[in-house]
Amino acid sequence: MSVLDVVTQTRNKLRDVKFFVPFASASLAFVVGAIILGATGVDVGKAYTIMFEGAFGSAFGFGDVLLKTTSLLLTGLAVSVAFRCKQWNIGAEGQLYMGALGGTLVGISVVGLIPGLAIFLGIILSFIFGAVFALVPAVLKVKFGVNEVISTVLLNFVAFLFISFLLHGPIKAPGFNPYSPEIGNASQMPIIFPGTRLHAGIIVAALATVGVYYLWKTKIGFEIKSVGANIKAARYAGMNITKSVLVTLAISGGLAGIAGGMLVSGVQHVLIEGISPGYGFIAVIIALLGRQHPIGVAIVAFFFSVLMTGSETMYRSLGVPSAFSMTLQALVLVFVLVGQLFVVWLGKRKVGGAR
Amino acid sequence: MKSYLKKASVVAVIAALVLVSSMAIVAPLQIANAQGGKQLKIALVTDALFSDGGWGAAAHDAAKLLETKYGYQVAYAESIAIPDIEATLRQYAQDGYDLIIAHGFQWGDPAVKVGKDYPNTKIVVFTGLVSSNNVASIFPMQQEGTFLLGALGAMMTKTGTLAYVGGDQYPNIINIFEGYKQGAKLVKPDIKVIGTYLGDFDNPAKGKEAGLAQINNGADFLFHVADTSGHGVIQAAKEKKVYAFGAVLDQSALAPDTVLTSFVLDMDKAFDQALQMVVQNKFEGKIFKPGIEVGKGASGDGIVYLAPFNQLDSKVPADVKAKLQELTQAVIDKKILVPERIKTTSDISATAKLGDQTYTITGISSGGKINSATINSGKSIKFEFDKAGDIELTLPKSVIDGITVVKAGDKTVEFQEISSSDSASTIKFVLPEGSSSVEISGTTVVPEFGTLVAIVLAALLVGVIGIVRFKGALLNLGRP
Amino acid sequence: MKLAGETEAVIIGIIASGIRLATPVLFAGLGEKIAERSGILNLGIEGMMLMGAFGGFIGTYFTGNYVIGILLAMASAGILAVLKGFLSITIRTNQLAAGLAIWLLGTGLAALLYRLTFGVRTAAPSVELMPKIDIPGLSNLPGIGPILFNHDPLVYIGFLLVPLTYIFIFKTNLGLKIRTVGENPKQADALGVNVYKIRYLAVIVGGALAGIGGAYYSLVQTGYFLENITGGAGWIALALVIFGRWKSQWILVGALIFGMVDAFQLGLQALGTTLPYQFLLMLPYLIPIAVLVGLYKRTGAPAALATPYVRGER
Amino acid sequence: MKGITIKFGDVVANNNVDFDLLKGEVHGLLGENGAGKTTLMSILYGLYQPNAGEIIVKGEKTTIKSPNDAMELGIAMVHQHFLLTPPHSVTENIIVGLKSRGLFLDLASAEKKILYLAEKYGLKIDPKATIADLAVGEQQRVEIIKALYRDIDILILDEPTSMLTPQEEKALFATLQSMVKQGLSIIFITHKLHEVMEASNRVTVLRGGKVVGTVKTSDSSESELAKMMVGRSIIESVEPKASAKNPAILQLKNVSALNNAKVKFLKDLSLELRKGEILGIAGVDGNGQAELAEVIAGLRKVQSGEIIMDNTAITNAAPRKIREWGLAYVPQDRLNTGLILDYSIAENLILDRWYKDEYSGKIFLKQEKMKEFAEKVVTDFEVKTPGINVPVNSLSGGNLQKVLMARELARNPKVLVVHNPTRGLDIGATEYIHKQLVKQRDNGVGVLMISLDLDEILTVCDRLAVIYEGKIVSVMDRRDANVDDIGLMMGGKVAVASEGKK
Repeated sequence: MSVLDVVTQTRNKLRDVKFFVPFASASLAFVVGAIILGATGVDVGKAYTIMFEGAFGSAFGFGDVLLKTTSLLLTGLAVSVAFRCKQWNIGAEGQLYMGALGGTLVGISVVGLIPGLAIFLGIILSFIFGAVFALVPAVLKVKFGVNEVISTVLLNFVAFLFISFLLHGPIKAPGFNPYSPEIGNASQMPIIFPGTRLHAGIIVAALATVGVYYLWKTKIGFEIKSVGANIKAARYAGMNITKSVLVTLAISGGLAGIAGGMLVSGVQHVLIEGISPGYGFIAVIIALLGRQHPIGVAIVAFFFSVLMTGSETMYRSLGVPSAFSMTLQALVLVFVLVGQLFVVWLGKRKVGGAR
Repeated sequence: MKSYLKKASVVAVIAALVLVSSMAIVAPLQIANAQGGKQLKIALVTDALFSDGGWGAAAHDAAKLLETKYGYQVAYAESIAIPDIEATLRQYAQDGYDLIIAHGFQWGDPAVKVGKDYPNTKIVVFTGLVSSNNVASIFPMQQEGTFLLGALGAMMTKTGTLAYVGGDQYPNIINIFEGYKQGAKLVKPDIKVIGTYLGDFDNPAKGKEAGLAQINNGADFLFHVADTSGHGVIQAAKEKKVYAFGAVLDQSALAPDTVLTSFVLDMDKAFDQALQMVVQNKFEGKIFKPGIEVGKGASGDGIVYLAPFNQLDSKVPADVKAKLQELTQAVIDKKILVPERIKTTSDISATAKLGDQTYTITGISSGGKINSATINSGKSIKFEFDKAGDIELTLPKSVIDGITVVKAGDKTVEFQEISSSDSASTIKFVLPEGSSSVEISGTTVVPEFGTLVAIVLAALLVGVIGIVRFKGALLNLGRP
Repeated sequence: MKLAGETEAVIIGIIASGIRLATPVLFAGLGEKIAERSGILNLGIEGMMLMGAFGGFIGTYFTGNYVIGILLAMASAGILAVLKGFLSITIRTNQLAAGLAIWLLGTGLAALLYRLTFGVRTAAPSVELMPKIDIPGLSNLPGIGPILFNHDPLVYIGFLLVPLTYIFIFKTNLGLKIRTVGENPKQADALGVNVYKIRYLAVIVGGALAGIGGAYYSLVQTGYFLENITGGAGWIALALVIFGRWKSQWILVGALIFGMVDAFQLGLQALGTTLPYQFLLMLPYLIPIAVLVGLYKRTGAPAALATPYVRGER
Repeated sequence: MKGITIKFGDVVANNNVDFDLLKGEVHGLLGENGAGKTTLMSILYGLYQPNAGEIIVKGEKTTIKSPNDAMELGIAMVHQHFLLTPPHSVTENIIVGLKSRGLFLDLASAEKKILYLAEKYGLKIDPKATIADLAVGEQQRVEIIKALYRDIDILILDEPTSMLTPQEEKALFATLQSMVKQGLSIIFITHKLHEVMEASNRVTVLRGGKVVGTVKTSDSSESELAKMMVGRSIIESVEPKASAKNPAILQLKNVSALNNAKVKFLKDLSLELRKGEILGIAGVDGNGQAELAEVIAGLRKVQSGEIIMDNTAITNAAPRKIREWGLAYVPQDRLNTGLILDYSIAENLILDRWYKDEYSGKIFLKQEKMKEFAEKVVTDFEVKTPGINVPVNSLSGGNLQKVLMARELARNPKVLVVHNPTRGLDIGATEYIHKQLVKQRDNGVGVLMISLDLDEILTVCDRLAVIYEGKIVSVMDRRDANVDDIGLMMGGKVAVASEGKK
């Protein structure tokens, strides 16, 4: 797609009213959120200003926003790849944990001390662990026709429990906490903004976004995209459905795995039980709202990170319960979903069905 | 069609404006806490819930006390997820707080990490075991308190079984239960102590089921250190009409006729001491290990005490109260040592034969089992272990007395005498890696003579035991 | 022999506690079965159960009457069910997204409303536990007495629901309509059945039952309301429906297995043996997957599950 | 029904149709595909609302907004594709949606009534059986009983015999007779002449959405009906080209295959296509045309017999292999099997060759190659489109077909199979497609055109074959084709006409 084409496409996209509906819906969600906030007796104006101040006000705050974006973007991409091929992968959270395990194993091994190689190998192993764990539901679906929605949801909990078992036994570090030993400092992601917690993981996430963008330009990417878009046409064109399903879920699991690896090597430097506050589940929402386009996913991931960081600040300074951020995220999702259907309904009415 | 949408978004904006203005007028101040107050900015942060009626609630009340007493404004943050601990500390340090009270041992390492980047923020970690120039820890000797609970339980149990429920196998919780076991065993060596770990601090349903299972297994004293899950344990005891011990706060209010007493952490005193350190900028970055205090707010730096028996006072016989008082004093005067144990221990025992006389030696260990014990008369007793680790042995005085040195192979091993009574003394030592046997020598070890001499000795022994039994009865001590 | 007596008591204790732990999941499972029979897949059960727990707690705390508590639990979960219906039936969004939205909304709203009503307190407000029913003759029978006969009313209602839902789905006209709507909405529509109304009804009944399941945690098990008091029970219920192949009696079996496993690992620790409890806890999640594999040849899932029905699409 | 008119987009399905049904009468509704038969009856059954016209039932004027209203008025319809729930029992399928007093299902009395009805109308059925285990014929009986159970007076049957065996057909007619005796009146949609002659009292013939005429069956004949059904409208026809001596490029030898309902639908069909000719397959939809196309393209399993293309056997080979050996296939549902709607033209065009080195390197697709190819196609085939990266779903029907044809033809195939290539296209696009087919024929490609539109076949093809109930009943040169005979053959009358087999 030449630059000219991209420009024309975005230009008429902007003109097209469809582009504004998601933002209108999101603002509607904030209005309802304000009503609820008001009910808790908090000064809404102040709350929302603190929220945005928390996210953008300080370098530290913005660093945290980008930190969360790293995790949400990687898991969001993972789920969007799966959704693009109509494989409903709701297991990103479990795959994230397995990836974190992979990254940790490299970190605490002797390799974890070799600068450069440690981080590189850490990412690779996180990808592999996440991918292999995602292959379980893939094989179950391809060979036994097991609905992947159910198997991926359940495997999340199997992953949590498995990691918890490891942390209380085999890989527990000596000493007080049920944590893994600290990873070698060669495998700790360098902080790229001094004074904040933002580590180089954001670059990995950016690379992943570009990677996924170009994935759809590759041979296998085209096959996956086609199987997702119209499985009958794909089968007639001679595409291998089984291979596509396996490759899609492997890539999806792998990306979620990297998110886990980043959490260990960039943030915690040890593997602990509650390492992800549910990034894998929110990723499903991000993939759906980002309409499975890498750039769309990035924008929505950033938006949700602002939301989460902002609510943390609101909680710290105004005591607004953290449950509010969860409610707000749910409201945004509900309103945007309604908005999307509104657009489709609009489309039908205006164009009157071209074909 | 586009106009329709424009109208919709305009409506949304107007609605928001109306809302905001109405809020400003009403603006009740239920939660918002203004930023003013004295120049000192204090924050209390914890991973627990303030509404758990125990661990979290005690910290909240103590911090509220600081507010009323000194007029400082305290910012509260509860149920912080473990992975967000470091971020929260950094955010408060970033906001320029002078003193952060981090409530929970999980906050130790992150506090040191954040402390490096924010030198002028003082962090006090309650039940932490870390220290740096601007981070101090208060690690109360909780096991000394639970030692007394164990003793009390052992004295009053009818079924001979005590039970404990832990939120999770965290080392400082294991330490609490090991103290509990030591107290129980000291009073009633053949006591049975069963334990359950829930793996969940916020699940009263699970706590209740665990408690009921223990009661079904014969326990008539339940002890919990499990925050909100602990409520379930107390409910189980209440349902089955057995006694329960509370944790961190006097929890008899939860079930007045079930909670006999609780081991209480005098956090008001601890937080106050921490604040004074900062106010008079005499901040010392070290680990404070306050132990037992006779009662709440008593002098001295102890902050652990047993709550009064409240309504159940009549149920506790006078001699038990006396014994409890005596034990409390013994611990304060370091006559009885209640060491820190951060690994779960299991009972070990061995029999040593000398001539026709066999002696049983009991103890607890976090690792190895005793393979064999041999007495070389007059000099020492030799023990073979299958694994290294922390070992505690109760040696009957009739076998060895006046312990002088403990040697592993040729290296001398440092040991502590935890407690000694007329009939036995308990010593604690660490069997170093790589060695599997230890030799304990003492001033008087059972001499070993020829068979003839043995008979004479036996007669002598009978006399000695007679005297001991007579004296023993006086002290109502258990049989050897 | 003392030892035998003791372990026997423990075993009875484990089974009784297994039944208690199984009940809330049974309620939610039966509710989800009804919803799925009509073709609606609901990932938001966890959110509905939490709202139910909150509704139940509030109802009982302020009125002191359990019945009002249960009704309020059903109502608050029901409201979420109506929203789920609106999202997946009327405007036909992707049912996964709708389910997750309900899960997130339910979890957040329950905690938020709790904080709204009670603010920050050190001693959590509590409610008297629902009294157990002692059936004079049977409660103190040795052995089966504690297991079967001295439970709280919700346990009995829960187990009564198993045959009731079976009859409702397989033996009543409404049940047949729900099943047909789930299997072949076009046929139902052609025969004059209002597909949308039936699906809404099924989702709301499902939500109400999940609400009772949630209320069990706050009114019977603990007497409190906590942020995630249900601890993942909603997801287990989802798995149970698949494990039970959309049949009430199998869902009961699944719920009991889950309850027993959970109780067993607690009981086991009381007996002193320490087994890595994580593997035991994995069973409720692994068994349904194995069942799905077994189902390969004859899947029991309603044909039109999770596909929105568009009227008039010829 | 008076003056019924209904339009779908710009296609007029029924144009001012008058239709009346007498009590106790079997009224045949005859017409080719797209004549508007099913649409008319769907209006009567309340599935569609007419743009104009009125419906009078038993003397009163009514509006029927839903099947529910129709059933209240005593009108029931048995669809061509049965509306049944496989896992449920016969009884459950029948009584679903019935207004019933009690809360509980009363299966016992329902079963009694079903058996009574079965007895009364000679439809043997076991109420307890589950639908999934029933044969197609039995399932149809369930559909009929489902209607009768609701005490209806008017029963509409839509192409009832399409899936039946001859014996089942006879049983059905017997049932219809006994129904009429009980005072029911039946409307019988079909395209089969012999059925109309055998079973109906009166026949209404529709063509192109208009009523050609209503006649008493007894005083009309099959050839007359066929003429009314087929009619004749002359479009400027293409000069047919003699191809007798050209070698065969595609042979089907007694090929049998099943349809989606697992019923044997192609019955020992034999056909020979020659190089450099357009062979048209005429016939009414539902006689095995789709199965024929899919069997050749490798999308449907051949049960017996073999298919040879350019003397290589392609029976049951993978679609991709058959394509590489030189088959081009333009499917009937171009939007489903042929193209991917939200793909751009460029992406759709490489859907069948994305794996070839020409278009993809080791990892990445060659974007410029794709662009080049797309631009060449857009110019060659005069596809009206704002750009090659515009999603295909914004193109008109004609342009879509051009893109699809372009992709298939770009492989310069040996055999080109097209199925209803110009359905739903405007005149301009239709002519363009026909020109392309002729162009392929001229440079030696064997073109097999399956079309429901007899006129299209008569204007384009060199030879034509008529397909009826899964068999080729006759093959002839277009020159000696005579519309009436074809109409009869399409209606099932076998080779009455004079010409022999070419």
